[in-house]
Amino acid sequence: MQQLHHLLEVDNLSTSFFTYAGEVRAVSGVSFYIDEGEALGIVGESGCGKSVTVQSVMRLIPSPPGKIVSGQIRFLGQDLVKLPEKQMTTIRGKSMGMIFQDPMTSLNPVLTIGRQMTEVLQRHEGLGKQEAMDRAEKYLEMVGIPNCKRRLKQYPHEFSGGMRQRVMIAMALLCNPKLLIADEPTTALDVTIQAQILELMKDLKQKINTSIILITHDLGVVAGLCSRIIVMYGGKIVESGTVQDIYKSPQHPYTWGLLKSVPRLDALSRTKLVPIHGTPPDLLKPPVGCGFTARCAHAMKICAEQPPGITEINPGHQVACWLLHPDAPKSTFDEKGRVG
Amino acid sequence: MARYLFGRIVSALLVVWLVVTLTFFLMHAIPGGPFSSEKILPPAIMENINQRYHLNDPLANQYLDYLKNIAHFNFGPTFRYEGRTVNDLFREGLPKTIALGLVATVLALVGGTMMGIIAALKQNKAPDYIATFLATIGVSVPSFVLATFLQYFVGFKTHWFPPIGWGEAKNLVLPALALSAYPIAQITRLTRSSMLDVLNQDYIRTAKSKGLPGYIIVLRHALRNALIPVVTFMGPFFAYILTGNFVVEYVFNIPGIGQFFVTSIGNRDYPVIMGTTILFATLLVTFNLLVDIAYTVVDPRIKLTGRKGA
Amino acid sequence: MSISVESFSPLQQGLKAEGINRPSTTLWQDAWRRFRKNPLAMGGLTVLALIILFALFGPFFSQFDYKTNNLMATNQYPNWIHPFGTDELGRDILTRSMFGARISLLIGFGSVAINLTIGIFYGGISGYKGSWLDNFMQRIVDIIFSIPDLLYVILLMVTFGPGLRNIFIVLGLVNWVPMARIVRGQILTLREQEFVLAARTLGADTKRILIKHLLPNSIGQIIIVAALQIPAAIFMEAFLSFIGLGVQAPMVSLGSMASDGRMNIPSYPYSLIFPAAMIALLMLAFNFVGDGLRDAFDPKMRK
Amino acid sequence: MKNEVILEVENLVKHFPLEEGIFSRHHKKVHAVNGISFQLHQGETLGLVGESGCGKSTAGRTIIRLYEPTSGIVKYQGKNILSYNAKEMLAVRRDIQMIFQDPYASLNPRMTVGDIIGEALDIHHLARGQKRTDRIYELLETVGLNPEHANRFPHEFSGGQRQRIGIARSLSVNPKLIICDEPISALDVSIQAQIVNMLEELQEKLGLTYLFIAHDLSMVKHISHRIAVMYLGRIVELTDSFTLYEKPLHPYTQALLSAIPIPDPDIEAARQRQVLKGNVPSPIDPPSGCYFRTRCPKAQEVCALSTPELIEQGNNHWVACHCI
Repeated sequence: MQQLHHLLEVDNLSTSFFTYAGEVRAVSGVSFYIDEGEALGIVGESGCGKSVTVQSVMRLIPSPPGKIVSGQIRFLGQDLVKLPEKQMTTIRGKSMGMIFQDPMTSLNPVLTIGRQMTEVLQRHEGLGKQEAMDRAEKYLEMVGIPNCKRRLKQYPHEFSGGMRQRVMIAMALLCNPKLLIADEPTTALDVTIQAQILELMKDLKQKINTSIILITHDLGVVAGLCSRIIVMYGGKIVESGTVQDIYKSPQHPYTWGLLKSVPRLDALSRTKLVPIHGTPPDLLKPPVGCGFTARCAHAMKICAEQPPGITEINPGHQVACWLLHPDAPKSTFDEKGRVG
Repeated sequence: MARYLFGRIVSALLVVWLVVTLTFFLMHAIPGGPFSSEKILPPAIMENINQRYHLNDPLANQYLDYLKNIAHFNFGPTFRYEGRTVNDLFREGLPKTIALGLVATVLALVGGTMMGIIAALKQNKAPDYIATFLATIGVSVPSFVLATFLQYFVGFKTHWFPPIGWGEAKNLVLPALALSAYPIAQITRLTRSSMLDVLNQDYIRTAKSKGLPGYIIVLRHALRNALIPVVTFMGPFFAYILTGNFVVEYVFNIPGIGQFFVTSIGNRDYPVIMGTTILFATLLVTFNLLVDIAYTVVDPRIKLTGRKGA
Repeated sequence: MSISVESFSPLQQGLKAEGINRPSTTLWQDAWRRFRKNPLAMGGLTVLALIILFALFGPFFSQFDYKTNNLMATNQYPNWIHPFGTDELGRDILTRSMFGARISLLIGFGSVAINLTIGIFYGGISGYKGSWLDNFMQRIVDIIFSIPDLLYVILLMVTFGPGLRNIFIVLGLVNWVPMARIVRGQILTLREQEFVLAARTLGADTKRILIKHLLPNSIGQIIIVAALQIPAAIFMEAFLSFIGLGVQAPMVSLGSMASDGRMNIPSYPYSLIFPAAMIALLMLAFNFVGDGLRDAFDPKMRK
Repeated sequence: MKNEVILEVENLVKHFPLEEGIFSRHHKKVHAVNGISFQLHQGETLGLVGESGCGKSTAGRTIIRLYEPTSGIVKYQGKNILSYNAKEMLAVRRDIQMIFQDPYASLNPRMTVGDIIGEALDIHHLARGQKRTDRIYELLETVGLNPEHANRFPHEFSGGQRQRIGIARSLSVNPKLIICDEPISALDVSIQAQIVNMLEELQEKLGLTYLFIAHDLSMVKHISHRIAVMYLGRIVELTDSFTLYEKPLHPYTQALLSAIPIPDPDIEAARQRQVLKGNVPSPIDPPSGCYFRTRCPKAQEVCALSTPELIEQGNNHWVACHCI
C-alpha cells in the first residue's frame, strides 16, 4: 500500500507559536503523506492546527512568533524544514501552489489581475510579458472566467467573491505545480458559489495531474472530492483513512461527534443532534493525555493520563484512541441514531 | 467623475468664502480698531487714517468691498509697511516660502517614508529603535526650540551652514531641517505602522505563496498599499509645512510670508494677517483637492465617488 | 510500559469543561494589566507624575519666587543655590520652571476638559441622531477641519488678545473638532453593533442606550484622544508664546520661558535649555502614555 | 400543527437609501426586502433561508422594528404593530425577542453577564433586588451556565457560552416569539449542535415560537417545521421542511438543495449536481420580473416581463415561479 516515495511526506511535525503568554503548541507530532494525483482532505474545527500544518509545509508560518519546532517535511527529495528561504522561493508557486480562505483579501487590491498572475510566470518560468499574458489568459479560461482578456486588466475589487477564488485557483496552477493546497477555499462563500468552486476543483482534478490537499471544517465538502481524510483535533491527528473508513466505520469518538452533531440534508426524520459538549483545549497548556478527554463521552482514566498511541485498524486506517486498546470496553459508532 | 470634481470645487470655494468672512468679521470685532494699541494719536490724524483705510464706512460696505478685492486677488494696503501693499509682500515673500516649503516637503516625504519602511522591515531591531527614537524626539521638541538649537549649535558654533539669512542653497539647509523635523517624525511613525499592518495582510501571504523573493514582495506588493495612509496624511502635512514656516522663517530671518506674518501679529498689521490667513487657507484647500485626486491614482478601489468600493 | 486494567474504567467527569478557571477581570483591569506591561508607557506615567508633583508642590520648598527680580544674581550658571541657574533678571529658573509647568499643565488639562465637553456633546448628538442633522453638523466639522487649527487659533487670539483665560477659551473652541469626530465615529459604529440592537429589542430608550451602552464603550477611544490632545495644547501654547500671543508676564509658562530664553541664547543658553527640556519631557511622557493607552485599549490586541 | 396564527407579515418592504453627496440628485436605494408575506403559528419554527444579501436578516430586524419598514403590515396577535407608538411597542417587546448572530458583538463588553441578562428586568420593571438576582441565576441555569458567573464579563466566555448568555437575555422577559438571526453561523460545528438542541428544548418547555433565520439549509431543515426560501428580498418558495426537500418546485430551491454537500462519499459520488451560473444580482438594480431569471436554467420570456406571485400549489406549498 505505501509507495517508497510519496510526493509529500510529513514526519512528526511540530509547530509552535511563542507568544508573551507562553508556547502555543499549534501542531504537535503530525505525520501524513500524499501521493501523486491524490486528493487528501484535512478536517477539523478552528484552532485544531490544520491550517498551521499546511502553512508549515509551505513554510509560510509568520516568524516570529511561529516556528517549526521539530519534524521533517520531505517533498521531491528535499527536507523543506532545512531548506534555506531562498531555495524555498523556487518551490513555492512553482511546485506547490496555495489558495486561501478569504478571496476578498487574498488578492492585492492595487495590482491588476494580469499583473498578479504574470509575475508568477516571469519569476518561475522566465516567460516574457506577452507569453505570460497568453498563459494567464488560458488559465483564466480554464477556471471558467468569461472575457478573460478584458478581465486581466481589471482590479480585484471588480470581481465577485466566487470569481476571485477562481482567479486564485488559476494563479496557483499557472506553473503546473505538483501539489495544490486549498485552505478552506469555500468557507467564505455562499453555498451555490461553493458548489461552483467544488465542481471546478473536481473537474480540474481530472484534467490535470495535480495532487490536492483540501482543508475544511465541513465533512460534506471533502466527501465528494477526496479519497483520503485526516481528522485533526487539538494540534494532533486523531484519525486518518480512506473516505470509506472515515464516513462508514469511523473509530474515534471525535469523528463520531463531528458526524453526529451536524444535521444531514438527506435525513428522513427529525432526530436529535448529538452535540460535543465543552470547548476545545487550550493549546497554551495542552492536556497531558488525549486532548479530547474533557469532551469525550467515552473517556477513561487512562485518557487523562497518557496520550494514546496509534492503532492501525486496517491498512491505511489509523486511529489515536485508547478505546482501541484490547483492554478497553467496546464502543462503536451508532449508525442508527443518525439516519432514520 | 466630472460631477464629483464640480462638487468638490464648489465646496472648496465655499470653504474659502467662509474663511474670508470669518477673518474679516473677527478682525473688525477687535475693540478699538487696528491702531488702538499705539500711543494715542491726535483725533485729526486718527480721522485721516480711518478715512484712508475706509474704516468709517458701514461694516457691510467694507465687507463687500473686501470680498470684491479678494476676488481680484487684491489684499489691500499694509498698515505698517509704508507704501507697500499686501500683494507686494506676497510677491516678495511667496517664492522664498515656496522654495523652503518644497525642500522641506521632499526631505520629509523621502526621509519619513524611508525611515518608516526600514523601521518596519527591521521591526524590534536596532534600525527600528533608532528610527522610533528620532521620530519621538521630532514630535517632542517645539519647532522654535529646535530651530534655535540648530541655528545656535550647528550654525554659530560649527559654521557648517550659515545660521541666518537667505540667498544661497546652503542657506536652506538648517531652515529646511527645522521645518521638516516634525513631519518626518509623523510620516515615519505612520509609514512604520501602516507597513507593519500591510505586511500582515492576506495578499502578502499570497505573494509569498507564489514564491516571489522578499524585495519584490516589499516593493511591488507592500509599498503601494502602505503608502495609502501616508497620502491621507498629506492634508495635515501640507498644513504643517505652511504654518511651520511662521516659526522657521522668523528664527532664521528669511523674508518669506511666514516672517511677515509673525511680524505683523506683533505690529497688529491686520491686512497682512487677514491676507496671509486667506492665502494659506486657499492654498490648503486647493492642495487637499489635489490630494483627493492623487488618491484615486494610488488606490484603484476609489473611483472619486467619495466612497470606497465594495 | 504496562497499563493496568483499572486504567480503562470510565472517567468520572462533570461539566467541568464549562468552568472558567481564570480570575474574573473587567476590561479596565485587562487594559491596566496590558498598560503595566508596557515599559515605555509606565515610564511616561512615572515621569508625568513626577512633573505634576514638581509643579504642584515644588514651589513650597523653594526660597525663591518666580517674578521677583534680583539684579545681583543675573545669568548665573547652575550652582548649589540655583540648580538650574538664573535668568537675565536674576530669577531662579528652577522655581520659574515649577510655576511654568503649573501653567502649561493647567492649559493642557483645562483646554482638553473644555473640548472634551463640547466634543462629546456635539459628536454624540451628531452620531446618534443621524440623518440630516448629522449631515449638517458634519459639514460644519469638515469645513473647520479643512483649515489648520493654528490659523484659527492665531486669528482668535489676535481678536481676543493674549492671556491665560483667552488661551483656554480659544484652544477649547478649536480643539473640540477632532474630539467630536472621534466620538461621532465611535457612536456610529457602536450604534449598529448587535448589543445595541439587542438593547433596543429589549425596549431600552435613547437615554439608556447612550449612557449604558454607547458612552461606556467609547470611553477608551475618548481617553486616548484626550491623552494626546493635552500635549498638543501645551505645544500650541508654546507656539503662541513664541509669536507673542501667549501668557503675559509676569505670569510664566514653559512656552513663554523658552520663548524668552531664545533671545538670550548666545550669551546664556540655560534659560532656553531647561524649559525646553521640561517641555520635551512632558511631550514624551504624554505621548508614551497615549500610545500605551492605545495599545491597552486596542481591540485588535484582544483575543 | 394548525395552531393559531401568532404573527402575520403582509407585503413587507424595506428599502435602504444609499448615502449620496449633496450634489447628486437621483437617489439609489438597496432593495433589501421586496414584499414578503407569511404567517407564523403558535409553537412552530419557521425557517427563513437564503444566501448572503437575500434580505433575510433585514426582514427579521424590520419585523421587530429595529428598522422602520418602507411599507407593509406586521400583525402580532391580530394587531398591526407597525403603527404602534413607543409605549405600545414596549409592551410588544416583552413578547417578541431576538437572538443575534455574532456572539462577540451581541453582548456589551462593559457590562457584567448579570447586568446584561437583567437589563430587560430593569427596563420593564419586572424584578428588583433579591428577586432580580434570583431571576438572573435561574436564567443562567436554564441555559446551562453556572450562576456564579453572573459577575463576570462577556470576554471571559467562549463563543458558545456567550450565545447562551444571549439566549438567556432574550428569555428574561418571558417572550412568546423569538427571532433567531443566524444564531449558530458564527460557531464551530461541534458547538452548533449544543445551541440548536438548547433552542429545541426551550421550545418544548416554554412553548416558544421561532422565526429561525439562517443560510445553512440542512440546519434550517433540521430545526424548522416550515421553511421559506428567500432570493433577493422575495420569498420564492414556502412549505413544510420535508416537502421542501422531497419535492422542491422552485428552480432556485432545487439548485440550493443540490449545492449542499452531504457527508457521505457514496451519495456524493452518485449525485448529479445542478450548478447555478453566475452571481446574485445587485439589490441596488435588481432585474425586471422574476429576480431569479438571470441565473435560472428554465427562464422564459415571461419571466422578464412580470413578477411571479407566491401561489399555493396544493397543500400549503407556496411557490413563486412562472414555469410551474
